[in-house]
Amino acid sequence: MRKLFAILSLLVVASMVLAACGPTTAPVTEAPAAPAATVAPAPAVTEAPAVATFTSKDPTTFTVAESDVSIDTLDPALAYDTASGEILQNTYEGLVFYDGEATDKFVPQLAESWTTSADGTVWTFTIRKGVKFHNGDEMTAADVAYSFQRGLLQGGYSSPQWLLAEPFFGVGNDDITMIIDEGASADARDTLVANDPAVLTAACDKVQAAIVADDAAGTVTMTLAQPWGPFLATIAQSWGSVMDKKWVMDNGGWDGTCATWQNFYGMASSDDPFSAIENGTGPFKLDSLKQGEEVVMVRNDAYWRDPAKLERVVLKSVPEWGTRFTMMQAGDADLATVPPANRSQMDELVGAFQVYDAASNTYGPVADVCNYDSTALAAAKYTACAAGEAGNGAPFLGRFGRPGISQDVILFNFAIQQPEGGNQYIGSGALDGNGVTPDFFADEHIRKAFGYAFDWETFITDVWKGEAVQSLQLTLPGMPGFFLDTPHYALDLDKVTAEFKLADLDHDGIAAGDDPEGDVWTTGFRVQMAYNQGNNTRQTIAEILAGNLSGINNKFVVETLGLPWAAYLRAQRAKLLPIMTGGWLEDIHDPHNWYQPYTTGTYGGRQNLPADIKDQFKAFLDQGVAELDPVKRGEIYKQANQLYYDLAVGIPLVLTTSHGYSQRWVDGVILNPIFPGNYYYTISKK
Amino acid sequence: MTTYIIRRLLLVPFLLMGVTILIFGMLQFLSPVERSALYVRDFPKNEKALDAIIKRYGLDRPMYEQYWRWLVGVVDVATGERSGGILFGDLGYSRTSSQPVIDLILSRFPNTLDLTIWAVAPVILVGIWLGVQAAVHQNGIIDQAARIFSIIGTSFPTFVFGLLMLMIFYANLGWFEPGRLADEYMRVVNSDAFRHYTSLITFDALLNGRFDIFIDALRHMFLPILTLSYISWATFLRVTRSSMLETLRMEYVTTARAKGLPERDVIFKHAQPNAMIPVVTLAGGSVVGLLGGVVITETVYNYPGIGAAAAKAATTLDVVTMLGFALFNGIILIVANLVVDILYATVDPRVRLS
Amino acid sequence: MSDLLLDVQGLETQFRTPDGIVHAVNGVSFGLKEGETLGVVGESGCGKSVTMLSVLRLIASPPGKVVAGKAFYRGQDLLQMSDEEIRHIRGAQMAMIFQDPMTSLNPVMTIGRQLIEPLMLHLGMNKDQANARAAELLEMVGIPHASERLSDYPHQYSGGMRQRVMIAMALSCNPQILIADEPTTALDVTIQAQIIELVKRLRDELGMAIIWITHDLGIVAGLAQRVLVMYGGFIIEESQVIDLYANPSHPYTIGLLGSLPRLDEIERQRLFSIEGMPPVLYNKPTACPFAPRCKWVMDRCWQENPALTEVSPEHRVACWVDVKTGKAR
Amino acid sequence: MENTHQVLLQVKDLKKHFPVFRGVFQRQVGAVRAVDGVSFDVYRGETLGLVGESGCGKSTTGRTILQLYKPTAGSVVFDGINLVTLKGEDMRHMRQRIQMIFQDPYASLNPRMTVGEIIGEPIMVHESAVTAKQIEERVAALLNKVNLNPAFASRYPHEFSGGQRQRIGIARALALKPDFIVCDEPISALDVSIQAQVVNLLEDMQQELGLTYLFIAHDLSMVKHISDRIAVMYLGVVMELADRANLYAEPMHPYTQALLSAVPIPDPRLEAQRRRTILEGDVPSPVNPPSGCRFRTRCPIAEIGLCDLSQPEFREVKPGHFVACHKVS
Amino acid sequence: MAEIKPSGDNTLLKDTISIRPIGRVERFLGPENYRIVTGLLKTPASFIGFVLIGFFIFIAVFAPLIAPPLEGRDPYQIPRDGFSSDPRPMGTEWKRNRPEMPFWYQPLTGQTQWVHLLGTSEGQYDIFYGIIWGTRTAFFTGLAVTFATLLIGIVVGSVSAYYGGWVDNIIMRVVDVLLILPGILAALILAAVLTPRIGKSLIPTMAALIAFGWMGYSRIIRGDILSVKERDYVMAARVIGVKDSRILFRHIIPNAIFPTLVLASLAVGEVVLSFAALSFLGIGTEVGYADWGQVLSFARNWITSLNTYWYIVVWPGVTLVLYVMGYNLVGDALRDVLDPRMRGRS
Repeated sequence: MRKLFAILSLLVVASMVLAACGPTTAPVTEAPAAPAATVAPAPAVTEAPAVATFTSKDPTTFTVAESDVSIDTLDPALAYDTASGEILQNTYEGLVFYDGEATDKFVPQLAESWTTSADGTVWTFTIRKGVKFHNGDEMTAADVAYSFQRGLLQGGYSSPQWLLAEPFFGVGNDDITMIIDEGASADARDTLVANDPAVLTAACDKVQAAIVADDAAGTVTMTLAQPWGPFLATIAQSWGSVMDKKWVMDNGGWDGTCATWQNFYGMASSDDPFSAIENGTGPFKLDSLKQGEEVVMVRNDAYWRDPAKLERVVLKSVPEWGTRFTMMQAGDADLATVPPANRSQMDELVGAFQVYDAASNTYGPVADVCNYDSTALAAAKYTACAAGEAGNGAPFLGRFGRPGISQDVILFNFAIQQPEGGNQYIGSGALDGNGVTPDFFADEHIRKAFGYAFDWETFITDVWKGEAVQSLQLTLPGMPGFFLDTPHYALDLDKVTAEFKLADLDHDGIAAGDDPEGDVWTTGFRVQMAYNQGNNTRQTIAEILAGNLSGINNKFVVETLGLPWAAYLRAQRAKLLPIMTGGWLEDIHDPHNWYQPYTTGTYGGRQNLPADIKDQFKAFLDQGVAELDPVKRGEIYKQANQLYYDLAVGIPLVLTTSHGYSQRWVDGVILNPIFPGNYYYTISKK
Repeated sequence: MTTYIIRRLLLVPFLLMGVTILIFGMLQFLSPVERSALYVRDFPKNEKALDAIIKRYGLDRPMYEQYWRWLVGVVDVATGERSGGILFGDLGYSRTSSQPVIDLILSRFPNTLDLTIWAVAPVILVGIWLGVQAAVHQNGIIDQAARIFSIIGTSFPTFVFGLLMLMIFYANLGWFEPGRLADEYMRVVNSDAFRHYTSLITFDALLNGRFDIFIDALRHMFLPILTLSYISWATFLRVTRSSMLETLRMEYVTTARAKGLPERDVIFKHAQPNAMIPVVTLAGGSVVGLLGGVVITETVYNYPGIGAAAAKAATTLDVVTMLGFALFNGIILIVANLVVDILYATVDPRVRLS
Repeated sequence: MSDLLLDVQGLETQFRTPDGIVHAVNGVSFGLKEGETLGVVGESGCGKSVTMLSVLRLIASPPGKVVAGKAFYRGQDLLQMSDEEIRHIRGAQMAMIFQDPMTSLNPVMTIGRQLIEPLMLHLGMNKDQANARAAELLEMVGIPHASERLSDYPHQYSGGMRQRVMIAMALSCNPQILIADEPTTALDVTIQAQIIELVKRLRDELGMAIIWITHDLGIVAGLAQRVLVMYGGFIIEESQVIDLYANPSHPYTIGLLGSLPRLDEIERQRLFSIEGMPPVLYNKPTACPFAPRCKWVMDRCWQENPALTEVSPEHRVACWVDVKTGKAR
Repeated sequence: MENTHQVLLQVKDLKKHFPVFRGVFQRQVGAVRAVDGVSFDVYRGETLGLVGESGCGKSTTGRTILQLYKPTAGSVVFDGINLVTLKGEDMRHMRQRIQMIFQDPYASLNPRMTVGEIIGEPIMVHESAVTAKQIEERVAALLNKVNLNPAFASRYPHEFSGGQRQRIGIARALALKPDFIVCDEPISALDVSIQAQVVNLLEDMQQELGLTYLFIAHDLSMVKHISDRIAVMYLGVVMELADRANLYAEPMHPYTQALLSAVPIPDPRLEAQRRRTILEGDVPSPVNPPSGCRFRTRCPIAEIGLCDLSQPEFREVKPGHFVACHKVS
Repeated sequence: MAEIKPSGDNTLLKDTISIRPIGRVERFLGPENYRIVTGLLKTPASFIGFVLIGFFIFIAVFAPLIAPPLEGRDPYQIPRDGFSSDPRPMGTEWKRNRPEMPFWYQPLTGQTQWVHLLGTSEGQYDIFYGIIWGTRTAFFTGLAVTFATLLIGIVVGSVSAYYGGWVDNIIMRVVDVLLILPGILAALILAAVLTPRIGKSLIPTMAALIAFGWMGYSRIIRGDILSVKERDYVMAARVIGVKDSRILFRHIIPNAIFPTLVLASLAVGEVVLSFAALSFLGIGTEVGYADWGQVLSFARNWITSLNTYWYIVVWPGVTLVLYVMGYNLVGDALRDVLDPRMRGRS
């Protein structure tokens, strides 16, 4: 349903320092560089002059070679992909913004300050004065309120607005249509318009009552349906951007009245006038947008703070890795998307590096590279120079070690659908050794057995070359509810055997290990594990599982099957796939953003989770999100973790750590993994 | 001559119709949902909306009906707005590049045209020159070298060749950059000060008197031109060579020699014009080859032409976009072949005067 | 020797083919006097055309090559000349016309352009002069409305007309020698008669020497003063025309004449036929090349290739046998 | 003329027009009137020569008689059967009795078949009962008959010289013991010395097997040599038909006269005395033949107001001597 | 002349045929085809070409001995030693999925350890296996595509030429239409629409190459039949009363088809290049299938780092280039032999 592109973006996880660019590749990060040499890239690891300086040919223009530049929409209310997000983050602004590299601390941006009521439901933001939109209009409190109202009312079910809908309408009410007709007209404007006008007006009134601007006082007051722990995180992203009400109306947008809002509901990019133009308050203005080719942003000289240091930012679409690589070598790109698989080529050319320090939650200082060992993993490849020693002079800066914000989970289908004509993915559909029964994974022991059969170590060393850690739970490090001592699955072939023997797939009350009539342990099974073609990581996940299971019992057959993306998605949506890998890239750094999709939301649905399991998780979610005390929240999510583990609803796999590169002349990059791209305001070049 | 051209022109609509039917036939491999990109931009967000679209655009109707709709589009009774209709230039929506296919093509095509023109020119000039030399000095150094080079060249997969060139001439030597134009010049080209006469940057640069931009554009195009043309010129060489060899055996060449003409005149005045007749026919085929070649070449050199866009559409299975390209290519090639036919008639008086 | 306009001595020409080296011309010597018409007769592959092309150095090389011999034109050896020098001979001093008027004219050039080329080249005319002269020339060879037809292309002319154009072109610079390589073979007999008449008339008017290559003994009889008969790359008989027909002395010549039915024959006679087929020489023959087909063959014929010897005044034959007696000479 | 005057083949008013397409829609705008009303009889055992210049329709006549081209009009009655109306299998069977020898011995033998297969094929397709062995024997006999070594049956045509190939073609034509053979310029592609071999062979076969020939050629002297009677064609119609002696001695049609005078005779003395009638111009296009008499545009005695008005009747001026000319009485 | 009485005996002349000796092969092939064949064998370049092709045939035939497949696994699935994306150099030790050591390895190298002879590619696919088994794929796809296109081409071309008139007109216009789309683009599109329907395998690409590959043959065979149809020996066959069917199959087709066959046999090599191009564009076989195009595509991201990873480009690259070059060398000589007919085809 939502944020489906995240499924595609497993690779993104890999080098996740910034929250990614295109759907299949990793972003690159940047950091200040020590003074060093040569403009022309030195061939590989060669000796370099003792003192070298790295300077760019064109210090005012910043060029990024991305694997693709295609912008879904520039309407902040609707944009939900990282490529659009990157443009929006640099052209529009919201009330608050992330505090540097932190994913959970916020600083004022268009709001000067804010207050929260004691119960945590009423938020009052004082709006910054003297801020101008790119077209010269003054930004007011009314603009702020209008922008949020507009988002909530016209976002639609497939937009990021569900993240705002829940705080304002209550957990589970992830779209305005939920409070109109329980979601019956979700994303279907034709159906929505047919509703009783009174109901429609009432919904709109409710939104307008919840978000009130006081232009005189310069404040905006927001009233939530319940306390909402991660509220600032929710509005800090691009969907919290402030638009110019007058400009929107001039361009054919919603006029702000409750009589007409439904006509703007669930807009498609094609009929949205704001999908390719922008008028934000941000440090950059959109200069030109050539889909699939390049996006150019230029400096906003009338910015309310000091203008940005860069005059121009060019995001180029360079699909071929070899071409991007040569652009980096030639110094024509300041940053480039580097797929994890191709990092070793870049690694050779790293002349300075920086490693994330988990304790301080920041990157350490930049050190020149004096020795490179291609056989080691990640940052261990490099030996920093001793004091006074000259570095190798290689042109790139490498950055390592920060855990990413997305992960893959092995998901089991509790009730595999069997349409007429059968379901090829479960073979015969029976317990005859040549297939599995549709309720195969409804058996908890089977799920656990699969959980114990995965080999994290191989996966991490082979696929990620050490740059990943096992994911112990759905929550990410730094979030409430993240505990290192959480129970988790690990490779244990004995337990696999044991669990298979405990299973009872013929429902005769006798565990398979003791069943004289035969059960899964004796008959075996054959099941297909599909992955989307081209996603080598997922293919490997499936192959590792298949290998280990057949090692236990050669009647256990997991066939790996690459499907074209569309076919994969279709089978997944039709709940045909017995076992799959589901990926998620977080929107906000909060456990709610993980439990919602994996239990009650998208993936829970695709897993056909039984209602009783869903309800148990729903209870945790309701509780957890409304709790403001981080410690208590932590406890709640800890219980959720335990339940997720006990039932083996899914098997979280790994969290990858960051690994990014830039030219050494690039300075001032904020490495925040939750950013949808780079924040160019702080960046400068030598 | 006129009759000949009219006959060729009359054939064009038939060929176009054939191409559209062929392409539409391939569309039938798509599901109605995927075909909806012919008319609507966004993937329908839910099943109901999807059904409505399938019904509205008749995506489940018999093939001939769908074909007709595809040709002329569907007019909304209420608003009178037309969606789809390739006859009206609507080739559907490219979901991979988030814009209508026709816009994508129109924005990319001048770049490809620019590239092809510059690629064809050396192909024809070098190919023909070498071909003549190889024929005149049969089994001489030029002949053998050109032959060996062309055999090795045609045995190389284009992308390997392209990436190798990139490594040598860009990463190591820094001579020729990928892409279209240096950013600073791109800025000039995009500004109002730069007038767009032809949309082809090289020509516009000359017309604007910006020789620096012209040079930069050529610098960016050098490797793509090389890659695109290295197979074609071998073909031209070969055809020119064999045609020239055959011509040189003709009695009128002996006649010319017997008249006492200098060898230069014998070859360039008497033999070559005759030898060019089959070469002209080849030119049409070579445009076909070049347009096919841009798919990989543009991808490798990140050149923003239609080929790169087609390659991207292919890897993401954005079939509507690819079919748009195919149709467009078809039109270009029909025109190219027509031009070649007319050229052929001009070159050969026997065709012209009959 | 000084009275000879063209003096060819010991000419040898070879061709490289996939099957081996073909010895096309094997030491041919002959002379041409000023104003004389010399007929060269032989079957296809006997080397008659190659001889003449070799003299003018028009043999395509490769595969052909003149390996020996001299060809003096007014005392200068054509075979030793520089390319530049021979160019000034070709077209200007010695012109040539070919068998197939269809392929001898450049199809993509107008007749006019082709005609003015030698005029401008050898006579230094400017374009207007050359065009005027070209029209005159066409008129001279009997092409009606000549000036209008200058801008036509060869395919708009008929076969006979094309051959007239060829003749006009060949004669445009008043050459001393016209070499006609089977110029009427591709033409119908009535057209052939026209062309022969034309050539006779022009010969009388312009007084050039002619070398007329043909396989048709009939044409030679009416046109030439002297005849060379070639076989296997050798001249096997050389004679004044009257003498040749009255006293053919080589078995091949006899056979050739005997195998021709005569229009004026009254009673049907069985044709005299030469069995076997003409040779293609991959090796330079050490025996008489005609020996395998010869009905008078004797042992010596297989061992030694006879040289041309005079059997009567101005009549030379290369044969060991005196056919009149059937005995060795 | 010891002919029994038994008519074997009667060609009456035979026409063959090939359509000409022009214009945008390739509509038929006219026709090449290759054969435009030809009538003659061929008597059993004789050789009828059909002579004319290229494009006069003589080969088309031969092929139309054989029904290789479907006649546009007219009838071809062979031994009482009208071939024009014969269909499919009947015609196929009839082919046993009418055979053809082709002009080009290199093109008329399938290069992928052995000589044995080529000669045996007609036997095989017509005589179903015959065994392979029998075919082999008959092929050997036929090869012997045409003076080729029967051992060559397993060889392929390209191993043979032109004259030998023509013999193979003759053997193939004889394989079915036909009554009538159309010889379509069987010697014009051969060298002079070889022509006599083939002509002699044809004559021998005729004597031995009692064959009837329609001998098509452009070489008047050869036609005159081999034929009993000769028909002269011009632009699709027969101008004159007479026996060989008459035609030479008393040619009546001005075209025939011109043709005869154009043929060179290999005798210099004779040639020197001959007076030639040289025809002006070229043969007009068969698409737009001249009105009235086809020959009038080149005829030295044409009379305006007579020859351009009506086509002269082809009439018997003297016994066995037919002429189509207004001026001949 | 009648009085001249010749004396010699010339009966021997009857036994003389042919100016030069003609061998059995020439007799079998006929003059034109013999000229083609000898032309090919006599050119040194094309001889090298034949040697190369022969070498690859050897590899294809003996693939199971040269590179023994993994027990119980599809031999065309390249054995995968781990999952890492970084290629490993030549001589690296096998860790998992180690196939049996081939018989020739120890005697030839003196080593007892079966290693990755040519290194591993991105994803740890063994390059040696990919190349050896890919040879079979190359021949299979090449032969299958060529055979199918040839068959379609011949049938369509013969029908077109034999019936002529409207049939010919329509067929040739269809051919025109198909030729309008650039081959690679058309194949790309068809393969792209087919892939979601039938999955990634050799099939979509082959189907696409077949669908858009036959037109050239049909044009050539049509032209050849039309020209052979006009030859005198066809008329001669009609004169002797041969039935139409026999004329077509005995006289016309055997004489018309040979150049097309030779041409087609050379196209076997080109198919590999098309596969490589389509693999590069992401339309290819399932990951890990022994297909040179794919093995080479594994290298695409590493070509710009050749100093380190040269082996992952060089070995499959050289293999593919040599294979294609084998055909090209022969083809180039063939073009010279067939000259006028070849004009216009690249």
